[in-house]
Amino acid sequence: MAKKPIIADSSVMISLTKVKKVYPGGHTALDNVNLEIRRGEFVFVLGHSGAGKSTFLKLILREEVATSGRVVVGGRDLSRIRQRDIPYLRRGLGVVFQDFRLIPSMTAFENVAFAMRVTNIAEREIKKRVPYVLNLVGLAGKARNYPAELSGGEQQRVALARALVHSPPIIIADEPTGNIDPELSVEIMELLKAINMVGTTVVVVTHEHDLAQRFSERIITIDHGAVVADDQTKGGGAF
Amino acid sequence: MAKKPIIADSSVMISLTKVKKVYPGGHTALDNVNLEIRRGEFVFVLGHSGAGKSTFLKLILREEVATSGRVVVGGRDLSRIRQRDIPYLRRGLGVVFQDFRLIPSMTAFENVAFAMRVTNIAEREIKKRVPYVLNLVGLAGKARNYPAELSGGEQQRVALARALVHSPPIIIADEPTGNIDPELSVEIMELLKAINMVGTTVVVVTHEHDLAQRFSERIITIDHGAVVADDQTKGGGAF
Amino acid sequence: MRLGGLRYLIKQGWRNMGANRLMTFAGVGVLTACFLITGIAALLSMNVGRVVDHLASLNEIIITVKMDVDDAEAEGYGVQLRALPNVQDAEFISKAAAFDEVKDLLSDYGEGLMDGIDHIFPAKYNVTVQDINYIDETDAQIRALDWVERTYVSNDITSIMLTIRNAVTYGGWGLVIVLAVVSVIVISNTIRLTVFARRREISIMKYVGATNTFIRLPFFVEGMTVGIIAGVLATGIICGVYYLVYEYIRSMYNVWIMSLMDSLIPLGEIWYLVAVGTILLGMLLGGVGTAFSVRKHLKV
Amino acid sequence: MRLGGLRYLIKQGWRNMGANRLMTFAGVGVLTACFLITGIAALLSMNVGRVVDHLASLNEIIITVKMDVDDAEAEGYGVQLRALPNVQDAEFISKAAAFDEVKDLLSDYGEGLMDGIDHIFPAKYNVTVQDINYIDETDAQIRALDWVERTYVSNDITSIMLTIRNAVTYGGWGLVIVLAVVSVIVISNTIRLTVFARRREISIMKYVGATNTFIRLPFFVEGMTVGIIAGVLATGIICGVYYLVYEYIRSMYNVWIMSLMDSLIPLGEIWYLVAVGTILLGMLLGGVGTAFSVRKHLKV
Ligand SMILES: Nc1ncnc2c1ncn2[C@@H]1O[C@H](COP(=O)(O)OP(=O)(O)OP(=O)(O)O)[C@@H](O)[C@H]1O
Ligand SMILES: Nc1ncnc2c1ncn2[C@@H]1O[C@H](COP(=O)(O)OP(=O)(O)OP(=O)(O)O)[C@@H](O)[C@H]1O
Ligand SMILES: [Mg+2]
Ligand SMILES: [Mg+2]
Repeated sequence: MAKKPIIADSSVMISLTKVKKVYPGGHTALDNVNLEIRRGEFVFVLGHSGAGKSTFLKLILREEVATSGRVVVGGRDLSRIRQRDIPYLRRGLGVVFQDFRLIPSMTAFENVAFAMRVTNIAEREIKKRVPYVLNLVGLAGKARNYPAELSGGEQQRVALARALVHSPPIIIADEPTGNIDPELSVEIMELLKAINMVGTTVVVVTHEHDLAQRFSERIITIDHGAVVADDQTKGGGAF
Repeated sequence: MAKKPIIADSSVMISLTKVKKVYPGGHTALDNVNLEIRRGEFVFVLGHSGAGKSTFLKLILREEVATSGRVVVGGRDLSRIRQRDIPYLRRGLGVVFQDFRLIPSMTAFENVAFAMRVTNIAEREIKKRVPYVLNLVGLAGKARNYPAELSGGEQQRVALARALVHSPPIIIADEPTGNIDPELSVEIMELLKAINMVGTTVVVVTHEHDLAQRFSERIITIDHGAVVADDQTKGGGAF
Repeated sequence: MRLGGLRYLIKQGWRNMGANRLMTFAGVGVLTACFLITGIAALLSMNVGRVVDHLASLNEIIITVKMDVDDAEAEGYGVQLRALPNVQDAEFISKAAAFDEVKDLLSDYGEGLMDGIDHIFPAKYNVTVQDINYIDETDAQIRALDWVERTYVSNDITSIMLTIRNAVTYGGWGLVIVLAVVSVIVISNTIRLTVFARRREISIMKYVGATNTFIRLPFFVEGMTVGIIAGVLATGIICGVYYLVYEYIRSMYNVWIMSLMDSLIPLGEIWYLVAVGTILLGMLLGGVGTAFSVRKHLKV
Repeated sequence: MRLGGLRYLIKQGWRNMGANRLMTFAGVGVLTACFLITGIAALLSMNVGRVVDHLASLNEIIITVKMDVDDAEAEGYGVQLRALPNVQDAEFISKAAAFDEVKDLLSDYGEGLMDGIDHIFPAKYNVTVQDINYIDETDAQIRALDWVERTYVSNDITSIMLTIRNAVTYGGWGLVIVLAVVSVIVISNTIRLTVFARRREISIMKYVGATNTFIRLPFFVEGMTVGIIAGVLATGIICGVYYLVYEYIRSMYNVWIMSLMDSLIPLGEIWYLVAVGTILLGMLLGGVGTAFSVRKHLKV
């Protein structure tokens, strides 16, 4: 029963070809986007508010479907994927959502554990792994609190813990430091960098130029729905 | 019927005396906080994630009640305020919430207009004022979109527009630039500064030191529930 | 509050109904269903009560007049009977007519059986009463009259009728009350759920400085509109079904049915009761119920 | 799916019931109410049906035996009658007994009236039938027998009974079906609302990679548990009320009532029907209904 995640171990993890996204209502959020992200890359996506950064991530997650063009994740063409295979696709993607998307009726622990439970991992394993990850993001003491009882930054870190917990091959984070102070932001980025070092592909959306400059090997800039810059081998100087 | 906002035109707008806030569950979010914010000040509140910044704002809004100590806003002791006077208190406070708090069933326009409607302003006035404010925050084209159809930064700016719309004597903003790129952040802060110039008291919670340094005359730093620094006449050099 | 503000709040209520179509639909559905159940039960109960009352009123006290009173004199005593408080009607049967009755009864047993015995049959009165509950008292009053030989009350039939009448009255209306209570529970649960699903919206309004009245009024308008729609729907369905059943019974052409028809209540006499009842109740339950259950989410 | 995972999902379903107390309460309340309404209507309908059947079965064909057949011979013909397909029972009344009957009937009219005419009364049979619908056919078969003088069927009573029986059968069960349909509408509306209030939670689960089954199972468990609780509650209340009413009727000590008691269905015969019916239906409606209405929120 325990199906393998759908992400194949290909060298190109994410590829967009001539992708266009027009929302119902007529707003064109992305237009003619061509992009390839390879296994093990650490990519920052920068752009103004409303540029289409979250839309880009939503397409990868199959939360939205491209109006035209091809989106391929882990070797899978998302315009052809069957409805019932989508959960398995998403298990291969650890995602920090911009609006956190924590389940309000579950504690921080349960919210993180839930992501492991869906992949059918033994309870013993969960009991060990979840506290470890919560500790990594500095929330050891908040495991039993509900989202409504956490500060904005704490909620964001629960979301991050959830994305990290089952060590997915790809991690996608939408403004993971938007509610966190600079010291903590650096810590979190160093954590992502370390995870990247062992082979995980990381895509981070942010508007903090400084962070991007400091940690990234590649910065993709989106403006008005188009990729306007894609700078390889920039930065990376922190290590 | 149209009751005046409760905020009196006193010279001390916000004052906290020996304030302590312990959440049910036992976490002490604020302890022995003493603070005075005078009319026309522009104050930044800095602090780590979970330090108690949002709790401080929630006390001023009477969203939470102090466990002990006195919170006085516009001359009103909030531990003594009657339940039915709370709405009138809140009308005197323009608030940008960290989690935006937009009404999902209303368009951007309606969300902003709603804050005017509660104070019983004529429809003609609303039709003029709301588009003007939406334009100020750069959302002229998104008036008819629902929150679910807006990007994170756009939602944040709708929340800001709502706080500004009825020109309240006090504006309180919790991470108003958390989802916004640096250029737009500076624009927004300049907008707040301009509003401050005409006499409005502004309190901004942020974790962006740079912004605080650049725009503020006073930076209050909270750490682990206590005020650890309160630097007057610092910065302000942008003007 | 300014008139424009009020107009805005009412419009807002209606707009919400469109925005929360599932809840509007659920509310109308549940309210209509409950009105249907209770309304049909009440109408059924009223009609059965009337029919049983009618049947019970057929129950008679049979009086035998003393043999020495002649027909003319006996017929005159009818005035005395009709003057008694609980007497509905008193039908006189002369000696000759009484004889014919018995003769008819025994006709199966052959002709000539009754020849020469016509003088032995006394005159009779068949008395119907207004309220069968007091038939025993009326019987006693009649027996006290000096020209009365004896009286017969069919106790079996009386008690059957009384039992059925009481069963219908208590049982029927008891059922209506139970159904009404159940309906109110179901309706208030539904309202609480629809409000619950919008609790966040309500609390946000409070944080922006809306007063309780301001938040509640659109909910009140919405609830009242849902109530009125449900009331109109229920009235339509109830009256339609009632009319069809009534016409069906009438079409059955049967002596017994024909006599029943008089006790069945025609649609013309009750449709406005149903309409006023359900629509008023709909407005009340929907409007007040909704505004009331908003309250617990207002304490922020 | 691993057993541990299954156990987790079941536990999760129960935990949700605690976390969403308002919805659990609403669900149990609505389901119970609907079961009560439908259950009581069904039991009422069954009992009235049985009573009317019983009363109808009292309806007789009265046979007069030809005068030239003597009592001994006439009594022998009972075998023929009882052999007829629709005949339930045939009670023989000898010539002497028939005479006594008439004498009793006329006793009011004075003594001595009947002296010397005992020889003119024929022997009789009172025949009860199994199915009143075919009483006319049975009557014709009896009239064809050569020792039969004539037969009487009280057509009025027959048609009354048939009308009541049909009214009860069609009307009663029609009502039950209508109530059942209404209940299902109310229940499914309630379920859709409770699921609707948690749509965000459901969609978040999908974004984290949960399969539809994984999300649905706790809802299924929750719905089924709510259904079972409602079924048990409804069974308890229905049986309790039924027992009280049954005992109350029995306590009324009345000849007519006593004969009725035989047709009323005692609690012992139906409680398990009620229990199995409501609890199974509860599980089905609650479990399947909930899991089903989760579906439309799963398409993300
Ligand atoms: N309702 C609550 N119940 C229990 N604990 C709470 C509640 N609300 C906040 N807390 C705790 O109080 C502390 C202060 O929270 P607060 O929201 O004030 O932090 P903050 O300074 O705004 O942080 P951030 O920058 O991350 O938003 C946190 O540790 C949080 O977990
Ligand atoms: N469901 C939707 N319907 C209509 N328009 C939408 C929808 N979602 C997003 N948009 C629009 O598409 C544009 C891009 O949105 P997106 O969320 O990708 O921006 P973003 O780059 O993530 O911005 P931010 O940094 O503010 O989060 C925005 O102008 C937004 O208003
Ligand atoms: Mg975004
Ligand atoms: Mg905060």
